[in-house]
Amino acid sequence: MSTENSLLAISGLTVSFGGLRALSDVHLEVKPGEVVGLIGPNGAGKTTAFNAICGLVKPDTGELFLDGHKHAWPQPHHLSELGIARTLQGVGLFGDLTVLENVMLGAQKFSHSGLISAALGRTGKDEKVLRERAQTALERVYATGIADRRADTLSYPDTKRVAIARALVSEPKILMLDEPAGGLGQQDIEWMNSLIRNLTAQMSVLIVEHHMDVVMTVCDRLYVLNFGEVISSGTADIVRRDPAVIAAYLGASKVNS
Amino acid sequence: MRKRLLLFIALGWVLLFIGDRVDELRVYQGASIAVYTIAIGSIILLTGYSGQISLGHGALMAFGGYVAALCVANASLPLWFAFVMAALLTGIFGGVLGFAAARLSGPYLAGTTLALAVGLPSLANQFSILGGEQGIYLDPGLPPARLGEDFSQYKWFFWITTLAALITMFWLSNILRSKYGRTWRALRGNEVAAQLCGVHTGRQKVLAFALSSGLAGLAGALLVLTISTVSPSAFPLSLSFALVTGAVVSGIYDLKGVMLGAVILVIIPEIADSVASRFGDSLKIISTLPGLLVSALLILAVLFTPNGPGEKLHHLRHKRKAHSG
Amino acid sequence: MYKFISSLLIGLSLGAIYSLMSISLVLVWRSTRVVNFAQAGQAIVSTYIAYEVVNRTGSFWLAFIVAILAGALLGAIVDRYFMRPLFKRVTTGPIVAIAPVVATLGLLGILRAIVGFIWGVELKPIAAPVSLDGYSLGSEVLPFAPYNALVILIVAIVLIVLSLLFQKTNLGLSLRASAFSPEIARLSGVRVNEIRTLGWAIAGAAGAIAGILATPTSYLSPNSLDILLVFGFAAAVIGGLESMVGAVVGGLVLGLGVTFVSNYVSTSLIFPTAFVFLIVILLVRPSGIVAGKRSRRA
Amino acid sequence: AQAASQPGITSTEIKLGITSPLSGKVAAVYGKIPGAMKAYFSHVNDNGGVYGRKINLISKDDAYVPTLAVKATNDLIMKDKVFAIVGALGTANHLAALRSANLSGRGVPDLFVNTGFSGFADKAKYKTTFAVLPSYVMEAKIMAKYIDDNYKGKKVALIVQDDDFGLDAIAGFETAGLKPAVTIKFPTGADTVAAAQGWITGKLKPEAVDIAIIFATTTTSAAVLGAAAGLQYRPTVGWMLGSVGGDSNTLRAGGVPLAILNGAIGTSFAPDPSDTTDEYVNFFKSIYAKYVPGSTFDLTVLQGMNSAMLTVQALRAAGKNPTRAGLIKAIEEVVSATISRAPLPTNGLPTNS
Amino acid sequence: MSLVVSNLSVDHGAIRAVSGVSFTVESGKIAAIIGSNGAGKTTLLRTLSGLKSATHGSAQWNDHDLFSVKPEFNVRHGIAHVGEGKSVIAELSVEENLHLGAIWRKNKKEMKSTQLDVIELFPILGERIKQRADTLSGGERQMLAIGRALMSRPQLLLLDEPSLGLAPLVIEQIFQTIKSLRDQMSLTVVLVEQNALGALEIADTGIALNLGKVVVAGSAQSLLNDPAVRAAYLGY
Ligand SMILES: Nc1ncnc2c1ncn2[C@@H]1O[C@H](COP(=O)(O)OP(=O)(O)OP(=O)(O)O)[C@@H](O)[C@H]1O
Ligand SMILES: Nc1ncnc2c1ncn2[C@@H]1O[C@H](COP(=O)(O)OP(=O)(O)OP(=O)(O)O)[C@@H](O)[C@H]1O
Ligand SMILES: [Mg+2]
Ligand SMILES: [Mg+2]
Repeated sequence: MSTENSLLAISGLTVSFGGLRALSDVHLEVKPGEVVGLIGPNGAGKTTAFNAICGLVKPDTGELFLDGHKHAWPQPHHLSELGIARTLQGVGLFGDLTVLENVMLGAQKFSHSGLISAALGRTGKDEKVLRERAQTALERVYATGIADRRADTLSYPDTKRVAIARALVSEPKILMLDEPAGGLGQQDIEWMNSLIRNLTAQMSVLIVEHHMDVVMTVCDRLYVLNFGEVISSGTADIVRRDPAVIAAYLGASKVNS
Repeated sequence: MRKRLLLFIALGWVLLFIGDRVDELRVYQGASIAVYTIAIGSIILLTGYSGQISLGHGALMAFGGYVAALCVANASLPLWFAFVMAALLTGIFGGVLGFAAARLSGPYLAGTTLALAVGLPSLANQFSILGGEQGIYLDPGLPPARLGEDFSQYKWFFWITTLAALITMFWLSNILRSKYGRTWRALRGNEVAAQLCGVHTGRQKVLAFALSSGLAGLAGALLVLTISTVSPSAFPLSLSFALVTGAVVSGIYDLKGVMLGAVILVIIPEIADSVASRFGDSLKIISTLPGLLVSALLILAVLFTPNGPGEKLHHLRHKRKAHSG
Repeated sequence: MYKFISSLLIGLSLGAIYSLMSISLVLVWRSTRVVNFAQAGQAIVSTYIAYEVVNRTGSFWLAFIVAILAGALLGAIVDRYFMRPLFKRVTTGPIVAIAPVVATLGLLGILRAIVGFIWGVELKPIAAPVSLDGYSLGSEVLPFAPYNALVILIVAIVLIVLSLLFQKTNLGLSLRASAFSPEIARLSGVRVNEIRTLGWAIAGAAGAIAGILATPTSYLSPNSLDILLVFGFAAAVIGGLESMVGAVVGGLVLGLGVTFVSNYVSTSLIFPTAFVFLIVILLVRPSGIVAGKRSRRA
Repeated sequence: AQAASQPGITSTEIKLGITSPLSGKVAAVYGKIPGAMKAYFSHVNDNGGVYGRKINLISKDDAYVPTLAVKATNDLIMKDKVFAIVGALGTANHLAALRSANLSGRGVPDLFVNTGFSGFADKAKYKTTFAVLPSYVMEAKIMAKYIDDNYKGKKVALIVQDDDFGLDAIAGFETAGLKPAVTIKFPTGADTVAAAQGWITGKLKPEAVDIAIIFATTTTSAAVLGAAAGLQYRPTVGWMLGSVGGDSNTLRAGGVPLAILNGAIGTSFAPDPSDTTDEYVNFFKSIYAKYVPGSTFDLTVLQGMNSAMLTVQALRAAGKNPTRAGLIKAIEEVVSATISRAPLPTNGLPTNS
Repeated sequence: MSLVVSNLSVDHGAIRAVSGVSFTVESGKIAAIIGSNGAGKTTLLRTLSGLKSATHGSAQWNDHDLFSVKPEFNVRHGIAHVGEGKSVIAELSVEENLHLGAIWRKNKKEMKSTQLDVIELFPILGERIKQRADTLSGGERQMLAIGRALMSRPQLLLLDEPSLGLAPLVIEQIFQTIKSLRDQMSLTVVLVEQNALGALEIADTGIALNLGKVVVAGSAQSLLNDPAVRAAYLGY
């Protein structure tokens, strides 16, 4: 596998929990400007693959390449520096922070002021930078109107927007979305589709999703996991006709619709 | 930010002015309030912001108290330096402790800090330099002569503690408003999400614990100043509990109420006293009433203004607006 | 050798008492996710009641039963009229995490004040029901008397009865379900309020047993169970808070640790020992010796 | 006319204040002192008071915590405006109160402090403070001498509370040249039977001590003696109890078997409260029974009443128009003589109890 | 024999989440309740099971007044509710979660056989039976939640977005399962769904909510054919 021109690549990833093998020998890569989908039945190991990349689970074996160079599996708090941002399968907003504060937290890496200057109250400039970045990110998801609301008072679709804004604000090169459309209504799903497509100018997107409309619309390429193994990969059109994928995941009815 | 600084300076003037007008007992109480203000502030930082529970802040105050007393008694360092050392060394001690504490959460942390509160003071008897149960005398020295002849000791303490409290509250409110405060609140809410935002959660928890310890150490040193003596029995478990009470009454999440909490801690025993004297002087009442009142207050506070008087006022104001609007 | 065996026996007896208090804390934790600091207060009330019964009737065993009933009743009352309204009112904000801690501390203060008001601060004794004279081993008398054997026996019975109750009956599952997620438990037909109150009552009974068994080898005063609370809590934390076996293991570990340090290192290190034990054990196993598995994070 | 300007003195009343632990871990031991003092003052008041003035004792709880002692003392002086502090208790507490409230600087008489801490005798530092009990240092010295006279060369163990009280004892034994073979220091509150079993099996027995001195509160004595009973243990010569925890009445009430008490040596600087032949004991006892019915008369009560009696003597000595300075002077001149005439301390010799 | 909801209104503080809703579900039928985010679907279900109290209106299941007892007793009347968002108890094992569903029934044998049925329906649960529920994947948890509800052998099943986060094949299976539960055991189902198409395809009747009010109601087929419904909820 050539990992030269890929932004992110993993190879030979195996993860197990006790006796349970959640992923075995998984290869996957994401090229610049690409939207890559990771699909598969429930419990196939999609979130686990995300967790491995993010340092939330420790792989048994496997290598990670960033920009074509081999890289140690990162710690979760290093991701933002590495240009990787991720949303969680739940939503994972900080409930008692305002929307703006939530998003500012995602931009933390642009702040350089230390504890002393914070104590002296001299972080005004720094804060202003974060606030402006956060505002810009909220604009991109059309959520400026709710900037001052507490995150736990938001409607469900709004929480999804904010979660994405919080990921976007760190200006990642790779954005990892875990079920961004889950629980959304039809209109919001369409909005989400167009947002994701628009992002590709600045970043690559790796996406886990069960909504086939979303997957088929936005993804350039797909990997299909089943029982922790990649059973199929390629463009959406190839994958959706793969009998293995139909049998394991899509079911007969989806093929014709 | 400049506005806040001015506000604090103005507040300082007001307090000093008041300190000049009232009798000595009030001045002494004022000094106690200042000390509690700092101590409660340290709990608010720790519990309200970073979400860690400590039932052992009394022990950290003891640590600071001993540091300050040793600095003055053994090394003859000036008072202000002793206080800085108290804050610094207690902060470092807290940081070391925090390495263990940061891995613990909820009841595990509560249990460990509780054991600290019970265990640490009795360590003082192990080292003769700490003066055993009798403790060490912290000689505050006389107030500077230029303040005049009749400038009392307590007024001097009041000035020192109030100044310390104002400076601390200024710093603390700045930090809590900065990205640090935001980060702590975030990791309290969702640790994984905070990590994905680039927050090193372990380090941030240790930092919060260390800062909070430092403040507790400073408060301990100032407490020792007001009673001129540091001894193990000055930091009983009930002190640690009282601080938590004060923080809850203040609104655990809200630095604005912190003085209120401190005032209440000082005032409750007074009220208990006067009620007790009204019931004649039954020793049973004298000995049980203050405990009863503090406990009852604590319970009422959690039941009726769980998130502090600030939030309650906010609600009331909104209701009124809603009614009039 | 005598010293070693003695330390072992003392540690076990001490640990047995810690275990009882620890069990009662674990029970409340398991049924409502609350660390009940008021347990020392509840136990002191039931023990004073027992003291009155002993005084009037001269029967320890009658007092023992009355104490258990009183402890259970008090536990139920605390939950029904105190904790339940609290949980109803306190639902948002950072206070939620500490409200139970704070509230039970407050309750402890109130119960202690009431006890002080009724019975005063004078020390009250309760005589042991069986001999306090140690068994002998050859020519040596051991620090282990029929009374210590009785205490250990009772701890064992309590442990077995409660474990059976929890593992072999649906009660245990209901208790845990109500603690972790009242709403889902309710939707499954668990009578959550009653179950929680029952949990508090059982815990109150266990605490009452701890209180009355701790007293014959010391005195009764409004504060006499405070240390037991601290050590019982430390034991519960060491044991992992989740299991009753853990509580007993924690109690014994702590009892033995404290005794050995006191006998071999320094008698004045009792309290620091508890702290050091706690720190060391939690550094190795952050959620106790008998901890459940760590949960998945994302 | 002059008296009118004195705080706490009116034409009908003398206001005095006391801080002591009414709650907390040592309340069980010391909590009776203010009540005992009040009983004695009531007796005096009912018999005409001091030059027609009734004594009003205001009692505050300090829970044995220095911060609270400071607060209570400040309240007594500045809010209640008492004439003098009497019978304050607890070394660390009272040290803090003395220093912070600046009793000597303010000239507030600080009478008959109920602690044996030797430092209070330092007149340069504490000008207005008077201690009445012989210091625990003294008591320890006397015990040491007694041992030296009667049991020279025997192996001695010392069991003390790890606080000022115990440290004083250790210092006393040291200055008298008695080196205990075993010293057991324990933190307050850790004196359970289980702990005491540990001391016996872990220290006293292996070291084969001849005399074990318990220099601690009643709870400790009871725990140690109880544990000893269970272990059928006795030091070869016997137990020796200090005055504070050596009260046989309290011990027996706590269930310590009589057998173990027999032959124990007690030191007591006051007459034994169970001694019905002592006229002072009987006198105090009848007063206490009258004013605090239903409470047991024990050593602490005796101690409190004794302080109260001395206070009354001192007040009388200060004359019809008492001033703080006058009171202090009177004590220095007159009461020191009174004390030596009074039966307290009766004898320095241990009495068998 | 039917679920009758009449003139039901429910408030969240000042917000009226459900407003004057009436509908009837015949016994042994499936009713699909569709509507966009915030339409009040979850609130409606929570009110029916008793978790939330109604401001106005009534609901009857056969002779039983749903609002007269606490939720834990509604279960005893054969009403099971699967909450929104994987309603399982994370700290309990898969098996314990399942047992919980049948805990109020005393018959252990019956419980065992029901458990076998549930595992046959969702085989993955059998494989994970001893694992803690929080180690499950999102979809597995959803299956467990439904399994828990089925353990009580309900007559009326209230399902809140069962398809959320499930793979297409599993969604299809779940919908088929619901259908067969209806057909074989004459289970009555109130099915709240964002996935309007899938839901309406198996449902007998359909109700579309918007801002707490019923906007369209009728046979499922009629909703599927309604152009307004198609535009708003089906996306074609
Ligand atoms: N911490 C863990 N301990 C034990 N098993 C785990 C753990 N985390 C995941 N698993 C198991 O690994 C498998 C893969 O889980 P994962 O969450 O990656 O699935 P997924 O593909 O994201 O599924 P879904 O689409 O339902 O979210 C599941 O069977 C799950 O039960
Ligand atoms: N606990 C609550 N407090 C206040 N308002 C609430 C609460 N729960 C729901 N609401 C409000 O009630 C309305 C209906 O919410 P509900 O959750 O019932 O909608 P839903 O149709 O289930 O939406 P979704 O499809 O997103 O699950 C919304 O406006 C919502 O904001
Ligand atoms: Mg997943
Ligand atoms: Mg919903």
